[in-house]
Amino acid sequence: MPGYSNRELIIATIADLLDGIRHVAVGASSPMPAAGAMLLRARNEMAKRERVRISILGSEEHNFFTNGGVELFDCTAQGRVDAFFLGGGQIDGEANINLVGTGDYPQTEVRWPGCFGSAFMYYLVPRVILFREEHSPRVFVPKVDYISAPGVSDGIVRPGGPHAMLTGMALFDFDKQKKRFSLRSVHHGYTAADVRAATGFDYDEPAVVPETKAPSAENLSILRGRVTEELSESYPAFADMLRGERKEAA
Amino acid sequence: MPGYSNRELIIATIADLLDGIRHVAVGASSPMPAAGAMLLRARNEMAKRERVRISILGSEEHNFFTNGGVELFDCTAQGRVDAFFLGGGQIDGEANINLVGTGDYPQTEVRWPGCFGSAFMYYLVPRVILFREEHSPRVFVPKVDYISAPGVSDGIVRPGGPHAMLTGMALFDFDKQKKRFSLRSVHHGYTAADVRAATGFDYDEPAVVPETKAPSAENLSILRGRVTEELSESYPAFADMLRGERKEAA
Amino acid sequence: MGEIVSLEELAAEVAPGCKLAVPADYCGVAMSATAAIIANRPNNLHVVCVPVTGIQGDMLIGEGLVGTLETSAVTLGEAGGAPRFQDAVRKGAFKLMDATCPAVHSGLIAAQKGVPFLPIRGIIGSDLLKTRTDWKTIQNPFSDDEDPIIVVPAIQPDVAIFHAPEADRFGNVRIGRRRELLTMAQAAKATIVTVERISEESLLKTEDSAAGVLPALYVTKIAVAPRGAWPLPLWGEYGVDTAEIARYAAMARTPEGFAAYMDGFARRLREAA
Amino acid sequence: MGEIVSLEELAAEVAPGCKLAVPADYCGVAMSATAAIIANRPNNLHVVCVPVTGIQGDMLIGEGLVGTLETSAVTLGEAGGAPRFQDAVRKGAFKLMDATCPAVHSGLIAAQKGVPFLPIRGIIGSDLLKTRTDWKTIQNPFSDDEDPIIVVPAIQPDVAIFHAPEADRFGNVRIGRRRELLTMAQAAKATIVTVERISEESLLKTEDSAAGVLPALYVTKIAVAPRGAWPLPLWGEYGVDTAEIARYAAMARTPEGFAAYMDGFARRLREAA
Repeated sequence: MPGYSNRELIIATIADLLDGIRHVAVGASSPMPAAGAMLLRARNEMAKRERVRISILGSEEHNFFTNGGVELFDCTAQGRVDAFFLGGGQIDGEANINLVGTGDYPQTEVRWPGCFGSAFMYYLVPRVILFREEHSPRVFVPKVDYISAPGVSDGIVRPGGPHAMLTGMALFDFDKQKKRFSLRSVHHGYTAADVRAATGFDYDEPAVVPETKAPSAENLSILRGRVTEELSESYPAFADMLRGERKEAA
Repeated sequence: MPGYSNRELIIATIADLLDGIRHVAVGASSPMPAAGAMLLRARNEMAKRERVRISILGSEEHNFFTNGGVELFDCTAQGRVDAFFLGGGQIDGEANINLVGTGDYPQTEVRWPGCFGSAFMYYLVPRVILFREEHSPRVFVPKVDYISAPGVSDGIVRPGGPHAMLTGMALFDFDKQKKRFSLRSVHHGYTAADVRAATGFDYDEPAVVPETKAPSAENLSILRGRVTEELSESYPAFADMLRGERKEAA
Repeated sequence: MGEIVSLEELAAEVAPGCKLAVPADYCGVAMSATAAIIANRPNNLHVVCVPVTGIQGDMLIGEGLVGTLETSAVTLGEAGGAPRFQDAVRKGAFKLMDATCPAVHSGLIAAQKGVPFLPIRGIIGSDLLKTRTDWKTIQNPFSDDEDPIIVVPAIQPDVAIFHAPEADRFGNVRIGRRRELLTMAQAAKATIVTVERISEESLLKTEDSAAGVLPALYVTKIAVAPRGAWPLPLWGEYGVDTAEIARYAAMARTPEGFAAYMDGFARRLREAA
Repeated sequence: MGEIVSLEELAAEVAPGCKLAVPADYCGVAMSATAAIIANRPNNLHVVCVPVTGIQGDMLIGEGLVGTLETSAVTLGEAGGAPRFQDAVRKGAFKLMDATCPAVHSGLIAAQKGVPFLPIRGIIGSDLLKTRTDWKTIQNPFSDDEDPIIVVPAIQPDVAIFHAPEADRFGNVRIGRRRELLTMAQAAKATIVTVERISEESLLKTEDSAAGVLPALYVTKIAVAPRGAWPLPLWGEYGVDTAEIARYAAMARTPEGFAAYMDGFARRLREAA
């Protein structure tokens, strides 16, 4: 037992990936990104570092937008959103994401909700973190069936794009020039071979793959205290789950 | 004495020119157009005809816009503003208007405030009424020194334009095909020759020029009663002046 | 403008083939009115979701009333995918115009401003462009370098419909900070609104209250519908009925289950009110 | 963001050569801050009027601080023409970018939306186009027929400045229905605001109050300046001081009179507060 749960590791990793940002937007049904952002906010506050703003989309309480649904996109285009999270039913080795479905469009066999704002946010947010807990060949495919938004673009204005990819198993960097992921670290309990087997696309890998940095005692303490409290306002079920897993991990 | 003042005649004429509209926007410092619109609103109400909305721009009380200064223009482009008034330091025979100045632009000898929204409203409001009380060759020139907005346009989307021109002396129609004004009527106390002498551009004229229709007793009564009351909220000085002139006319 | 009518009279504004704009779940969805619309069976609707939809869109699809669906997503949120939508997509039951949220906003803003199009960044390289042939790529006229940019055409709905906490008797509607409702209404030819209640006092009375108001000028008809967004939430008033949405999600997995659900929907709406 | 500072520190944000956006007289003009800015003498300002200006613009011009003036009009309203503006125009004292109101709004909205331009109807055939060579005419990409339309470039001010009734201690500012203030602030790189007072309670606290708020995210610095719009009005708070504007209009007819007026202006501002 490492003394922390896989979810706690992911949350702490998200906080590290967000380090340095001032404003992050997260979806209303994205408790893990929200938790990571809250952890960063709390520890920055304690270290008297830059203030972190978190916009929880669709929330009434944690929403300081006042100009309707368009404000997130305007705010992003103004360069005022530093980080955002995107997932996908499928993600391929060039960081293309598919939020639409599998099979031949439009009569896709499996249909997901749709692109939402991905075909805009992915281009304009400087630090997009691809986040998908399920790490399987079903998700990480050689080539997505539908490109909701491409990982890289040539010849267009694109200040944003993929910064890193985080899954339940591993953390990847993305090289925009090479259009390739490279494995940065594997989470406690997994090996580089596990990751390779669960990933449907090819990627770079260092000779020795380190383990994903364990959350410090201080981070775990903030996460289990203040952040869990904060989370329970917007994500009560998730906060309870974290509390439960903590008991198991302990 | 005709039993009405020149201003009362103008106001009643404006009400007639607006007949049939549902929404008119008037400037905060345009009491005569506002008075004409209020007269129409009152008499439509009494006759149970269509409701007339009046937007007084810049007013806090008589302003039902809630989306800032852009709303007038958006509302107009949506086709929801039926009538608007424009004037000009100079107006020429092709209905071009100049709100900028005389002499060579940009270092104009006489400089007026500027175009305001004229270069938009003149194109998009179906019924623009050119209104200028002063009727002199200084205002009505052969060719304006600066076209803030042209009277007619070819080859562009232009649902709006000049509907009529009203001055302290006369009422003109405008023929968009011929790009020419034609004298419809002269106000009580003036002759067609007076108008010709005071106008710096050429225009058509019927063999017999009628006198501008006198306000009916009913219209005068509404104007002197309810409308003057309504006016005194937004234009107290003007309402007082009307009351004063009424005594003289009586 | 802003006439207060019955729910039935309001629903009659939605004619077959009309382009109908509906808001996202968090913005105030006119669910009571949706039941009244369904009763009229206007088919071949072109539903524009601003910018996404949930149970409302899924119901209209399940009832076979949707000819075209223009949306950035359809989802029941925590209750999962929208079953009638997924089934209809598989069957190719309607014309599907997948979009991305800011492009929907831009299309409506173009209509609001009376311009034929609005430019928007992003999108290039997305497969959206393969089917959204109504979106064009042009050269940025202000760049000397090659700088392609997407332009999306104006979206002018025939009818916009939503649910709000209150209207006043003059036809003004409180929309708070849900500014997309104002954009929708200004973009649309007609706007119909259901409300929890009618206020005798003008919502434009004070500067503070006026800030969150859609003026009557843009409102065609208003009907009172208490708890009119149920089972969806209404901001500042009541939360989502999670159990009811889950019940719908489970039942609507099959056409038969959907039919059974809809059979009692209007009745339960009245009970919930 | 939304830091509360002294009037002097706030005024220091306006550096020489900066593009400064100012609102129309009815929107809340930061007159106290204008005096503080003038004291710093930042020259060669590019003043963008949203969409027109009055005594504020005329003062900055009279002080010789304006290098470029982008506006749809300059007027003292009932007090007549703006004398320092008229004089400077005659002398060609600055670069004049005459505009028309909706084009200014569209330019700011383009910056707000992060797009390089916005299309706008009208304007074609106006002499504005002879000098506004930064406005271009393009073919409407959605029309098969010839359909020229104007596109105006984004206007991104370095600094936007206005006066409002209140801010809260979190940096949120009440703007009511003066939505152009939100557009200005979102379009600008920095936004500085003077207010009558600071509220201890968050303006975002209720849905009703939140509707009329510019969030702190877009606010750089705030200073308290009681009666900070004087002699101009502040919506919902106080009216215009007609006599004072008339006094300015009369005195500013000559450079000497203007200098005499300005000499005591900052002092009178403090007295009026």
